[in-house]
Amino acid sequence: MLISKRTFIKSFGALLGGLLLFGCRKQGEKSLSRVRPVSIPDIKKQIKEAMKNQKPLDSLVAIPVPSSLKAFPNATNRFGMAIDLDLCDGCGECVLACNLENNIPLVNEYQASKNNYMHWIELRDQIPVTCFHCGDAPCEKVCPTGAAVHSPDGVSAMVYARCAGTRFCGVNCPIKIRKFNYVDALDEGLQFISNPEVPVREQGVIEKCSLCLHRIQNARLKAKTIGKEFLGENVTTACAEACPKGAILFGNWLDPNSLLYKKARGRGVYTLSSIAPFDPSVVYFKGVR
Amino acid sequence: MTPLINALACLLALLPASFLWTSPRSIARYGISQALILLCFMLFTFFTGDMEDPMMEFYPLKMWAFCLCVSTLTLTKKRTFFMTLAQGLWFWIVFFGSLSLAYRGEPVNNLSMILLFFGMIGVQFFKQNPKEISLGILIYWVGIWMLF
Amino acid sequence: MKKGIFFLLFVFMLALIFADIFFSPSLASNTKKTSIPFLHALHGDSIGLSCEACHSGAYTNREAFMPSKSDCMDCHRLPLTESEGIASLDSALKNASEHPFQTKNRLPAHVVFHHGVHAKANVSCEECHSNELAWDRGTPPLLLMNECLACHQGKRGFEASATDCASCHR
Amino acid sequence: MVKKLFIVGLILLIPGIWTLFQALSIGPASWALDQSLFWGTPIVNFVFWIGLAHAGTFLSAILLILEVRFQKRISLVAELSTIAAILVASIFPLIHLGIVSRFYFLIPFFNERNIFANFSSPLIWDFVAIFVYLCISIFYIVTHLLSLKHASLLKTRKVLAWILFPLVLWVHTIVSLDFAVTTNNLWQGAYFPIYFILGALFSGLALVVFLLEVQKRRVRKIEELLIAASWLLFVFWIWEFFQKGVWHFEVVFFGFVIVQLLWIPVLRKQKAFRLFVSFSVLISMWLERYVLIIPLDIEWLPVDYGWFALGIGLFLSVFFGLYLLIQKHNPLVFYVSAEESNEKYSRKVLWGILAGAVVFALLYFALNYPLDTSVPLMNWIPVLFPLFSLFAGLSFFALGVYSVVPKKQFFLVSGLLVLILGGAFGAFYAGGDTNLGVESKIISVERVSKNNRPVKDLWASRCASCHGLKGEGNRKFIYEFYPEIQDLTLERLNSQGEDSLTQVVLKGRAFMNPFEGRVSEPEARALIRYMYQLAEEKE
Repeated sequence: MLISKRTFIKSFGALLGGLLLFGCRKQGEKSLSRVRPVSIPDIKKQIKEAMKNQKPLDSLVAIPVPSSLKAFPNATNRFGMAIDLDLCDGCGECVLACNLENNIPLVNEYQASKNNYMHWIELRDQIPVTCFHCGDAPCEKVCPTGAAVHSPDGVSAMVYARCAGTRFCGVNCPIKIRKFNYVDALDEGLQFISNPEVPVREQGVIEKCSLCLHRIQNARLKAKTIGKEFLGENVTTACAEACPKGAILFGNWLDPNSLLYKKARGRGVYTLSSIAPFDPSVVYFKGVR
Repeated sequence: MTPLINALACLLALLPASFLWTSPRSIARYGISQALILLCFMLFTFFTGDMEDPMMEFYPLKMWAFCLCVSTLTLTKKRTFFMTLAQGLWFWIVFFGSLSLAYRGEPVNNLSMILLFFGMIGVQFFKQNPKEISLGILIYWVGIWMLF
Repeated sequence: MKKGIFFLLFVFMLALIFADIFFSPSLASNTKKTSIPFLHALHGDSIGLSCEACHSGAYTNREAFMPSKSDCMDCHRLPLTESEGIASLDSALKNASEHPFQTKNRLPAHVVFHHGVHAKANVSCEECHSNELAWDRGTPPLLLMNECLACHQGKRGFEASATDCASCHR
Repeated sequence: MVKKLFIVGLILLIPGIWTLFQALSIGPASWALDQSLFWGTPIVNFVFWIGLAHAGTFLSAILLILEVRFQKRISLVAELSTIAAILVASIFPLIHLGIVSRFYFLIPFFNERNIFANFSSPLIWDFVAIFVYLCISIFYIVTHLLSLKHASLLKTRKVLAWILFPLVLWVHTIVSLDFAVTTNNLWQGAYFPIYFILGALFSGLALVVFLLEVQKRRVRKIEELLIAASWLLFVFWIWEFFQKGVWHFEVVFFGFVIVQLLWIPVLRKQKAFRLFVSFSVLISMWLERYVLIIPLDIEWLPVDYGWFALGIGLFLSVFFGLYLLIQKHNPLVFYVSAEESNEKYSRKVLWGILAGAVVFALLYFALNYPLDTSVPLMNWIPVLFPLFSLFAGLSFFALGVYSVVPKKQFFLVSGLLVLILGGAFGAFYAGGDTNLGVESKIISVERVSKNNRPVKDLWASRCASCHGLKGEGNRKFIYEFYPEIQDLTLERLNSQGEDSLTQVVLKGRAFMNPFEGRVSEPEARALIRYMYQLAEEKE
């Protein structure tokens, strides 16, 4: 035996002791975490803070009006949004509405200091930027577990129960709009559950704009119980509903009766330059074509 | 990259191939000569190719692999083995390079990979090395280089 | 050699079976015990009642709903039979709270299931909830994602339906 | 020296395990990351350590195939370093996961819920390739140790070396693809596979120089290889500059300039200097990965520093722990090699197993590809080759070991392994319990809703159990238990009037219970109108 029993026991004991010591330390920290009730003013405050540190915006480039998806050529729906930049003044009402609709957690002071807000809509140069629901989404391609998937409706969905948190999608998103859930918001008392329809995401998953998927699902189910084909009537997203200027439009790019489809006529359709190759479903309207 | 420059690259790659393994050298010197050859290919690509084209990213590596392939024809010992390895390297560069480019929407040229793969199997059947067969293999490689 | 291979195969099968039993989803019931002795078998087709008579949302709503006390009392205001247990039933009903039947939803928060849509597609309650006798035995339905999926893929005699994640998950 | 380093390893493990504990309990927030930097220092360390794992196989397996003479003297140290480095490397991506317990989602095996891993993602290729690489490296070192006693195992060793040769390059190629397939233009590059392989070999060689110095040995050829690799890598750095305009002086200085000092014979003879060069290379290669993955300046947290303690501590304790264990068993094992043996597999066995492996890989493909045809065919190849290698490697290894080890021992160990494998398969098949999420609601009772429900549905759920779906009365129920039921004729309804009938619904009468609180007033009114409609239909 080259290593004596005594040395072994000594080193092993030191290892165990160190472990226990630091284990206790951690326990102490956990019990100290403050639990405070979150209210709407808190959310408003954090949105204001986030608006102060806006990330820079890529340049806008013109793209054609979105048409049917390459992956689902026979689908009748492709939901999307348009943000009218001629009307939008960057007030941030959409961010608040999104937060309340989707139970988006607040972040703690440390994360806030690093500008790590969880908001699904960000304002960059006063322009709302959210997930563009790319038809050829780079994030979905690299998700190893299949948690990021495209629905035939054109929504780039996240199946949170399937997300293992490899964050490859976040890495591969050209505009880094995907948000990683660094803290357990429920545990730290940072969660305000205002909408029971939307499940609260657990710590360690990537979250992002779902195009108010729950509203789409509910409306579809309602239409189905009546036996009607669902083309996205009577649905709108929370941000579109809340916009005081009516600058955000939700609709179906493939339905000629959809308001979005009609309004796109003659308008200049733009998107961010880094998103342009990926066939976005959410676009900007600016000027006339 | 125009066919003319592609052909020029082919000639450039053939140039060092004949005297790569002639004089006995140390491992370090072999490494340095390989590195310098690769550097030449990179400079050639940089000055003649369109650097915006993603296909240029592994062009000098393909030249290098092609050069190594051709240089194995001058070997006397274990020629088949090194031929397989060199073609394997070429295949490797093309396959994994194309795989990563496919994610950027670049078209994948399957035929060159298939030809290289069959080349790797094919050379197993030419254990002896008469001049005609060497020439045939050389033409096969040049064909892959020029056409695909 | 041959013996050894059979031994390895045997060990493999054994491990497979034990792991399957150990990791299978739990069958534990989520229904709180109530003081009311209730049998589905007595309330079903024999007296011409549909599931909807008590679970008022079963054919139209997202949730099927549990009956409240007043739902029971709609009929049970009168002594309905002369059988022996009726006295204890009456007293249990009298003392019951307004919401005597409480059961925890086994459906996770991130899953959408609409009873009405499935009823509309002519899927009977028994397809998923097994039969009323099983309910009375205390066996709750074992609704797993692969069961949903098998049906949606068209393997259970119904027309194939949506199988993309976003139609049922949020 | 060996013992000292083992103890150093154990001591470093104390802060290392603290780091691990912090990282697992706090999650990814415990190291430097933000909402635009999603991959941080654990991935840097992963790429670094998996690179170090390559030299072992390179110096042992590849040089065995190339029949290089100095291979025999250093092969065991090299193989041991591979095992230890893979173990260290595999820890980092696991910790890095947001939800560590869901790591098994990355295994490309259908689970009970019919979900399958996404084959377009290089992480799946990564998982498979590294797992197979670890397995075959273990087979390889076990055959090495056994071959000292049983020379007949040398043929197994040679076959395993042939399998490892492409596999080891495969692993780092796949790691490079993790970056090359992204939309980040600093990570894009079709030259990445070769670039990463060279980097991995370079750092691995430097590690072996250090490990040999510990044994007070020196292999000059490795120093030459180090110089050769430094030049090749230098050329790649120039190419990267051409491509992206990125140039990292510190990486080039530590990784190229300092290595060139090995040309000077006076310096080269110094042990301290050789160690200095080896560490300089390791630092350079770590920095290379760091500047690639984290291009911006970020503020490090304690856990970022802790990874060093964890990585180095675990490597030293595993490597030297195994070293001491092997040395205790056979003190000369690191200096001797097996006798020569010219035994070869019969063609039948060789081609049989290889054909079996091909069939295994193709079967896997044929069974799984039809279930998700959206993934391009090309993306399957990175997984199929490791699966082929796993089957072939396992078969050759089992065959070789079976022939030399006592039968009882063989079946005991393989029985244990099969038990674990079967357990894992069974667990996947069963699927585990459903994750109910934070809130699992209590199923509610229907209340009066603000929206008026469709009257037909309301009638069916609230009235039909007594009055019948068409107002004809539920005979089975009513005529058996209730004394009478009013016939809903048009004449009778007209005599009551809509208002009073609505009040009957809400307040109840005779045998009818009040529905107030369950049915709203407009709904009740609608029900009455529906009743009229039914009565009209009847007449």
